[in-house]
Amino acid sequence: ATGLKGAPAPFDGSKKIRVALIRQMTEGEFMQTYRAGAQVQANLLGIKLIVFGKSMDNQAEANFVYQAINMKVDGIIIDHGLSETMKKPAADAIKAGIPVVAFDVDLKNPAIPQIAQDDELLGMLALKAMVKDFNGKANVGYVSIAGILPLDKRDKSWQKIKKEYPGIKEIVKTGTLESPIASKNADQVKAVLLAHPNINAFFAPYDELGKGVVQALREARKQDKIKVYTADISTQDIREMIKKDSPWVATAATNPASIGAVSVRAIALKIAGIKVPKNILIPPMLFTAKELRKMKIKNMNELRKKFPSFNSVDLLMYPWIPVDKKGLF
Amino acid sequence: MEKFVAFAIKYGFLIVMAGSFLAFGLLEHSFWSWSNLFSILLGVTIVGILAIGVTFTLIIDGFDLSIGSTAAICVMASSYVMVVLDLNYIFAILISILCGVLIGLINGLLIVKAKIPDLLATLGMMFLIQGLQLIPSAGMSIGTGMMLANGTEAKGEFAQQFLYLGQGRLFNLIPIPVIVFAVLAIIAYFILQYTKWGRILYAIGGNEKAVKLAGVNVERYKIAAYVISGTIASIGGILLAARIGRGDVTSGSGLLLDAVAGALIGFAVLGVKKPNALGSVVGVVFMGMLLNGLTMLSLPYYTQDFIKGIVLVAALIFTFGLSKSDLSS
Amino acid sequence: MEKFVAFAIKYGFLIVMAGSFLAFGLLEHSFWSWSNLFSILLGVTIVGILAIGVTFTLIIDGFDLSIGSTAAICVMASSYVMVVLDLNYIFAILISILCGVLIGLINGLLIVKAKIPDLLATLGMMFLIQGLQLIPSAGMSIGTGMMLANGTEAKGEFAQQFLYLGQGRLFNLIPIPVIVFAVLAIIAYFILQYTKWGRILYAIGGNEKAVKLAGVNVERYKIAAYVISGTIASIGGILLAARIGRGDVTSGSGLLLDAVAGALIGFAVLGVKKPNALGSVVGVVFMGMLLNGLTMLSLPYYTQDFIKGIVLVAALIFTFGLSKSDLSS
Amino acid sequence: MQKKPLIRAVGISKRFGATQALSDVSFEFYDSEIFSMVGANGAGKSTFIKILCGFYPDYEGQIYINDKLVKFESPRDAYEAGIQVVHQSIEQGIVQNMSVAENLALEQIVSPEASFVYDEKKIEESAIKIAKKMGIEYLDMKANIQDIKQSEKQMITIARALAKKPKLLILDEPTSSISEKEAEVLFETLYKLKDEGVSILYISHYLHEIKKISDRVGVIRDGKFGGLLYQPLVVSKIVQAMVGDIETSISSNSEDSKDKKLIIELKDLLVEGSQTPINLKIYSSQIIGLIGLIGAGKTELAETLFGIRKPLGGEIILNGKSIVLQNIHEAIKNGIHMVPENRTVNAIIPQESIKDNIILPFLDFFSKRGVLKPDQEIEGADRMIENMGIKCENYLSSIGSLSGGNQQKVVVARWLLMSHNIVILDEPFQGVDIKSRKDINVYLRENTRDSCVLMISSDVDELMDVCDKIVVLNKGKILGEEKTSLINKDKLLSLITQE
Ligand SMILES: Nc1ncnc2c1ncn2[C@@H]1O[C@H](COP(=O)(O)OP(=O)(O)OP(=O)(O)O)[C@@H](O)[C@H]1O
Ligand SMILES: Nc1ncnc2c1ncn2[C@@H]1O[C@H](COP(=O)(O)OP(=O)(O)OP(=O)(O)O)[C@@H](O)[C@H]1O
Ligand SMILES: [Mg+2]
Ligand SMILES: [Mg+2]
Repeated sequence: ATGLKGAPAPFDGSKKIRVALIRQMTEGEFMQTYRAGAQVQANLLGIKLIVFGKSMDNQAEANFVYQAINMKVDGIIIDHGLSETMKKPAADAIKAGIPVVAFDVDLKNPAIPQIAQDDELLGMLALKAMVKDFNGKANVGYVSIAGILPLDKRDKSWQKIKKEYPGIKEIVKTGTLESPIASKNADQVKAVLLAHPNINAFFAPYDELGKGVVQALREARKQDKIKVYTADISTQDIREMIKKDSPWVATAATNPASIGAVSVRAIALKIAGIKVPKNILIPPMLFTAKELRKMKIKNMNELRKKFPSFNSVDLLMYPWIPVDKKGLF
Repeated sequence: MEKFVAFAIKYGFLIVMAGSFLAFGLLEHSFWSWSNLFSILLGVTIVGILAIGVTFTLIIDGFDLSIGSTAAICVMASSYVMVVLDLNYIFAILISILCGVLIGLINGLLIVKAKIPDLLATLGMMFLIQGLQLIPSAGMSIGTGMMLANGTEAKGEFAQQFLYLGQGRLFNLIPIPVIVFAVLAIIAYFILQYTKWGRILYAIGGNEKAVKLAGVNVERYKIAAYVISGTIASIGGILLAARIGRGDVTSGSGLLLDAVAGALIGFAVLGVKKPNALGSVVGVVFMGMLLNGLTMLSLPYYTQDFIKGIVLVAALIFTFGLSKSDLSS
Repeated sequence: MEKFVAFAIKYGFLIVMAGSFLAFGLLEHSFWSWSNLFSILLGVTIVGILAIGVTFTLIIDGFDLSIGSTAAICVMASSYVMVVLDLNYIFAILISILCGVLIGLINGLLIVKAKIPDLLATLGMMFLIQGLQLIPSAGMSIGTGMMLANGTEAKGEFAQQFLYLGQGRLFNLIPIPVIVFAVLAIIAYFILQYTKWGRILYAIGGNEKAVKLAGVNVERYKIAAYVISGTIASIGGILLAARIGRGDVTSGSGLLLDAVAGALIGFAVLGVKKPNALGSVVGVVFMGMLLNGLTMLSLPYYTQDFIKGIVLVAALIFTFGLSKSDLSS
Repeated sequence: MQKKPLIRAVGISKRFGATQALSDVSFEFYDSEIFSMVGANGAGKSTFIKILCGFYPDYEGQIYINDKLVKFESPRDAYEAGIQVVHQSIEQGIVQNMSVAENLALEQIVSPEASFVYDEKKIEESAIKIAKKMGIEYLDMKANIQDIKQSEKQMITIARALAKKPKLLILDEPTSSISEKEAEVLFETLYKLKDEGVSILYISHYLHEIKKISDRVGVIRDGKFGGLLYQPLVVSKIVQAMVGDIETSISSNSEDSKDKKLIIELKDLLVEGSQTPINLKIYSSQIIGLIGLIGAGKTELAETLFGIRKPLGGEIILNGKSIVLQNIHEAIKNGIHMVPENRTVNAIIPQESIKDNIILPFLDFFSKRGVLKPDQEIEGADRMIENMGIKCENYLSSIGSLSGGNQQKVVVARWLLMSHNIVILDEPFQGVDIKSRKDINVYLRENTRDSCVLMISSDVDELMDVCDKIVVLNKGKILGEEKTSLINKDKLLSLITQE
């Protein structure tokens, strides 16, 4: 391989580098964009990225770590997972001399840098927007599922907000992960709407759930009466938000592509033997429909262009690490 | 007494259903509103359509495990045609139906010509299709603005007419998918109940050899049953695509079990104890109604599956447990 | 020629399997390493154990759709016992197995006494259990430190001995779950092949009435088959809990289809064309091997299902398509 | 000789929904006797023995063994008490997917005393021992049960019942699908068992068998006790007790076939598996009997005429035109109908109604652009129920709930429903009682004008009752044919059995 200019070994071309990306979930736009970002960064670094994943199969995820160890890859990125399940395999990988970085899963190992999107903040940003829009008084339908780590973290913000603003009331909680997620949730939300006509806002801290809420509101023709607050963003989400009559008013998000890229950079640094901070937190941003409409943003590309800070998370940048110049992140 | 038992067997399920209908409405009046009733119907259309398809294969004593993934691949195919290829929505519909027909045909040929047991053949196809649907878009969901392999953005859009299929309403009340569902259900009911084709399908399920010796080309009928199943599944897929408005890769996974459940519950309706179109429709509507009603009563989502199970088992005991006759010659 | 066909039918599947084994190893040498081979086995243990269970019900011409959720509820039950109730892990194991036995018993009674068709009865149970497992923890995953209803934190822990069942290794190489799997497989193989119980189960599958008329208490055997299936599923669940170390609510979802697929593929192994323990084991190992090998070759995850499907269908055509014997008279 | 009865069944009654299958029937069985039970189709014979062997635990009445009241909850209980049964339907007795040996030794395999570990060798040894009792030890013990002939399956079920010497042996129409030669083996075995003290309950519609082997005959009539008959037995008396008076002779159509039309001609027809070409002419209004031992190739000939098998050579000429049949559908279009042998496997669709079973091959006729015409269907079904004397509630009853003989009548009715050129009946009287047989024969005779009938059987008497002419088939070769009126039975039998 032709090495990178000024790069430390083994990125100087002395070796073909293979990195395993081991995932808990493979589906959904967030996951796909994360992967795309990781892939682009890996290509730029000359890393062969091997993606392991079987949708929502925790024990398979643990197995994949061992498989990666067997393959003697140069580094492992663990993307989501249960910390109880993954901490031992991860420790075993470290023992086998393979560096590991983790995204959104706490592997409880000092040798493993933790990359995380700040889920609590993510939830908080969206909720703060709600509090502002409603002057601290809203009847909220909460659409979420317990037991999913990022959602549980976002739930903490919701509990905090409810305590802080007694005017914000949880009228009902619903939500399902059954697929097709959007339409299944739409069906539930429609039923909720009829039973609780006093709801005037929805908090759905995951965009797939949010899409379900929006679909329900449209089908129940209540899109002008109720506002929706979510987390995460994607081209499809933007297209919905900028519609004239969209009830979807705000979403808090990080750029999954950037996180993917940061994850790859982190593992590359570990492989090169360069110190990486223990905790790398990706800050989220709030996007409101009004803003998006005003700036004529129609898709992720334009979003990245017009919000450079969202576009490129300046973490773990080194002169020898090339980054994508087309503005993917 | 005997009459009572016969009555219970025949109407037991419907009585349970009517009872829940009453109970939900009394506890929550908006349950009975027209818009909610249509919302229940809308919620079950896709699953219901697939259940009709699977009924045809159950009747010939076969099984089609690939219906869910057939619907899913049609979601992807129609999105691909409209969004990536930027073709007219008519093509999207035609190509999707073609997919359904083709899959059904292959299933039929595998079962009839290669003599592979139905469960096995359709399971193989299920995996195959599940994989195939991901390939054109490299595992990504398909939506306008998505990044294509050549680096450009997909410019095609879901046609308004297409979306109308999933989201439109007649008289501002009756959702179009519900109409499609109803039409399909009536056609299926009519064919199975009042035509020679239906009679032959049932007879094949009872004793294939006897039907062969009555001069019927049994193979052709069996293949036809799978083609019908595939085609109906593709119609379900088209409606699903039109409802969610994008090529969501996760859309197919939950459909299979629910459709099969509906068709199986259908055995108990009117105590017929065999697969039948009316029963399948009632079965899925029943499940949809339970889900809707329980959500309205704010029962937590995690109790709903449980209640669904309890009611299902109770209805089954009613229908099957009471009738002790056992054909024996 | 005829001999060749007979050979192909008998060994076709195994040849395909050996071929893929060779191909993977040649393309990626580490595929053949001991640790990787055990990693493949480890990856399929849970599914494999469930496949053994479902084989018992398939043999009596029944079906158990509830195995996946039985395993899942055992994950939740053992976590609940250890984490929430803070009891000894022995109780966790006993209670889980009790769950499995009980579920199997109910299934058996529903089918034998209430005469509900197998698919229907176990489907109902599947929903019921899926719901039930969520109730004690109100839909939350169970892990140390979780918030309990009374506001305190759960203090129990997964016992080390319990975790060892899922994560330990013998001689630092052979994973404990693989040993459990192997032992169960051998016992099942022995019972089905070499004992009168096995003969009777097969005979019941061949002609229940004849066996009944021969003086066998068929009902008891049928119930036993479901109890065995449930019990084996609960063992799978215990291992799963020990592997993921947490009462994860999503853990059961993919198990059913994979286990059924394995058992069905087993029909093709050695051309026996009927459910058999050896075949089921080979079937799941085959699927695990494909997954492992294809990931090693960095085939994107979205092509893997496709390839799995293609290989499965090919193997089936081999086994069933070649044998043309069809008593035509 | 006031012996004490071994088994007494007192006041047995049983209902199936609206059908009172048995009411207040009592019989006594002594050891060392052959007790035959006769009754018309649907009289309740099979039901009676299913009660006796524990298959239906919910009945009214009492059963005493050696004066002790017993109540069987399952076939196992009856088996333990020494009651062994060979059921009417062979399919009920054999286990698919198992080998011949396993089927023979089934009871051994499943008995509680059986060794826990399955010993294939031992099972095979005892299977051969069991097979010897019925002289079928020549069978390949490892063969799959699906690959052997129907008659051999029947012999297996009988042999199995003899495996452990029973107190009471019940045989429900055991000879309906075996040949006379095999029946002889069976009777010899029964005599031997009788000498050893076994009580035998024998059910059959072959009254000459009944006459030959029975010590006493019990009659069931419409589910009720119909009397007892003692030696010496007279067939006409038995018939009288079973069904009342019936006409004994059926007028044969005029003898000469000069003014008759030739309907079907087989010209040098070479049937699969046979080397000898077959020549046969059948004229309008003729009923031709085809007789031969089991395995003579009768069914294969029938199947060739029905388009199931391709002839290897020769011609089938129908109404003067040579026809080539690609499939069954074409045969039916050409007015060739066939009642196949072995109704359970080949003909009945158990859950469906009598009407649907009868109409099945002619759905095109009973529908318009695919939509069925229910009125005509019902009319057709009712007509055939009436003509065939099918005992049922109505045309909606499922065929599976009928008695064996009545099921057979439905199957025959199916193929007589529509007009045809020729109807082939392959063993049409399996399990049909004597009266119904007469009824069907009369119907055939009256309705065979412009058409003809080819009736296949391995029983001479069945054919003599109605046929104008009997053709002997032996190993695929026609050895001779003779007008029924001129038949010399001995000569016929020697032709049939000639090696
Ligand atoms: N499982 C059943 N369900 C409903 N009706 C039944 C059932 N079994 C038998 N019957 C009815 O009970 C009556 C007696 O039937 P059974 O089989 O005992 O007659 P059979 O004397 O053995 O006649 P055959 O000589 O035709 O075998 C018939 O009217 C039959 O239709
Ligand atoms: N299923 C089968 N498997 C193997 N051989 C068969 C099978 N069926 C028929 N045969 C053979 O074909 C030959 C002709 O059989 P066929 O059934 O035509 O005889 P048949 O005269 O009709 O006898 P049956 O009275 O048993 O119906 C016999 O020698 C028999 O051994
Ligand atoms: Mg009978
Ligand atoms: Mg024959």
